[in-house]
Amino acid sequence: MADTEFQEDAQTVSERVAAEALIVDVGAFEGPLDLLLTLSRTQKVDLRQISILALAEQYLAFVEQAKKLRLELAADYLVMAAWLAFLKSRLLLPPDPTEEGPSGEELAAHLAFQLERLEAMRNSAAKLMARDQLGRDFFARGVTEDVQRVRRVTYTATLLDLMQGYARIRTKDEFRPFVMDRDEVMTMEQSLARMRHLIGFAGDWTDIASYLPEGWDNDPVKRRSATAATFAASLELAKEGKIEIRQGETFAPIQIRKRDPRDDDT
Amino acid sequence: MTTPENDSLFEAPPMAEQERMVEAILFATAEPVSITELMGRMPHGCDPAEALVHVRKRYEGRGVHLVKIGDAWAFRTAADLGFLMQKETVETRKLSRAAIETLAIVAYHQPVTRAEIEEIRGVSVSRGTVDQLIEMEWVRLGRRRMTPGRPVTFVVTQVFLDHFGLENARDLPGLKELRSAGLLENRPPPGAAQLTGKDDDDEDDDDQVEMFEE
Amino acid sequence: MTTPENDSLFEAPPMAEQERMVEAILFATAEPVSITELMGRMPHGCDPAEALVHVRKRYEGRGVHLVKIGDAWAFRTAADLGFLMQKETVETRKLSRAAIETLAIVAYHQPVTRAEIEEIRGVSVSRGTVDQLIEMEWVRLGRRRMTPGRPVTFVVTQVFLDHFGLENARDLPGLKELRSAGLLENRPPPGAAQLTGKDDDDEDDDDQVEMFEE
Repeated sequence: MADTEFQEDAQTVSERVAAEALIVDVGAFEGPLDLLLTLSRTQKVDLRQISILALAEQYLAFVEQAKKLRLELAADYLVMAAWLAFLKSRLLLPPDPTEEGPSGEELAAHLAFQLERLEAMRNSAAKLMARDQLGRDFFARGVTEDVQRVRRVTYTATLLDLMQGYARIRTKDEFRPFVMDRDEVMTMEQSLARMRHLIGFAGDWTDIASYLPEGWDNDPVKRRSATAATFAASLELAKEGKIEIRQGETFAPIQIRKRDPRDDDT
Repeated sequence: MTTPENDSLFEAPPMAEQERMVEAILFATAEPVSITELMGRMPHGCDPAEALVHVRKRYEGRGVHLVKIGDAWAFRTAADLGFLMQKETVETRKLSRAAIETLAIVAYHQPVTRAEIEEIRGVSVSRGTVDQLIEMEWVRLGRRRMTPGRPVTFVVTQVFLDHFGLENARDLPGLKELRSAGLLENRPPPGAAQLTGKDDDDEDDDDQVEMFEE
Repeated sequence: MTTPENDSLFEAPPMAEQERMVEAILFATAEPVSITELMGRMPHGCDPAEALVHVRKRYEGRGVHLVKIGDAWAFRTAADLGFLMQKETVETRKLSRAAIETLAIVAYHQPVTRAEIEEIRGVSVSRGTVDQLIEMEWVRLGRRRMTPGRPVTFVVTQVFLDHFGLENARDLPGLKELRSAGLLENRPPPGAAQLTGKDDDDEDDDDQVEMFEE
């Protein structure tokens, strides 16, 4: 089919020269759409008024020429040629009402849109690259100062820490007679007795974990027993109205503080 | 707990002082600084947004300008003085034509899928092209498109805006004209020809595979 | 060869323009720039020395200053705004065991000399530990002891009493009360003696090291 079309070609000399130049450069095109856009420029009209029919013919002529010169064209160039030949027949033949699918005009309009859009993007890309650029036309600060991260540490301690610390020192040399310890069990009574004394010094909210006797907070078994006993003792003391208990949320630390007797008056 | 109370005991510094602070912070860094970060570094109660307005005015017509880049601010030398700066000029990697076009398409059509870029350019986009733009931090991944295959989209970054002296992607040259000419629309081909239809599907799949690999 | 001649055909830019140039160059250059270099970079006929005088004046009292470093010039953050170049994070830590013990001894035995603290603790007290407590304003210097050498004594402060909710250091529970409160019964059980004993020592050592590091 392409043969017959090529016969009736009415190319001017200059167009033929241009076509040959295109052929030589075929490797420089980024696919059929790029080639079509280049071909359309030879029409020297606004892309919106371009003749798609003429463009199709130019393209088919180009492919024919390439074949004659035994140039290997990539498959997508041939696919486009087939599609343009189909489009051309659609555009030339009177519309067949029984035929399905888009009309030749619709297909041509879309191709024209694609070409216009590609050209618009190329122009935009050029405009973008022509803008003033950072590091070429305008510049950032040459010397930058690092933001120093300063860590300020504040230290805290509770009264309990203080008392335990003091007790630790004062009992360093004390002799402790051997007694039968139920080593790993702490009873609620023991805890209660201990807490009754301690609570007098705890005016502020304190995690009940800090009431665990020293030596009971490392071993998991002992810690569990001591925690349970301390908690039970706390409940007991709360019941007696000696302390208040609070917990921020589920599994949050449980805190207690001495209930101020003056609160009862209010 | 008590910090906010303590802080509010101090009044915010006078605006002239806040201007000086904004100046100092922005002078100290090459990267744009967001208002949120300014707020975090300036004393409690400061209004960096207002201070920036004053500072911007102060530097109008000077050798360095205060420019807005997205949500952030930076000092940049005036573009007309670039000729003085040959020494500072950084050689940017030469971008291929494909990369430049892809960049423009992402900027003007964002968020845009790989399939859409290919549709516009009429050729497949090599992996390396997009990778290069992402590596330069000019392009990043946007949200997935809510269409079949949920393809990823690409958008331009703050670094891109900064590089091209744009306050906003809306300030891209000629954007309005392109939009009113309908050239930023994503028009499906009439009748959605079998050929292109098939291609689209393949491309979407490619995107998915890529995403899983990453 | 011909360049100087060509240049001299043009008049030097107005001083305001030269100021802008100086501003831009000093802003964008990493190192301080000498007048000679400015001269070389600015158009022929410029007087950077004069421009610098103007620019310096313009930035007086601003957030950044023009400063002279040797023979060269640079913009630098105003000294009073240096704090903006820092991001402060506050971290609360438990006082080290050595510090707590020292503090307890001061509280229970005040006024107390360093020698006495060491005698009670059984280990030497590092300078850092006491300094830390003084810095926290929990401990201060008391009167000198009227003994040979007139050693200084340490006492606890009002800040200390406030922090621990005490009216008076005498309110601290006595040894007897501590014992009945169960605070003194925590001798390690005989079987575990070596183990915990060793741990104790280690902790003390650690404390010491910690203090020196800080």
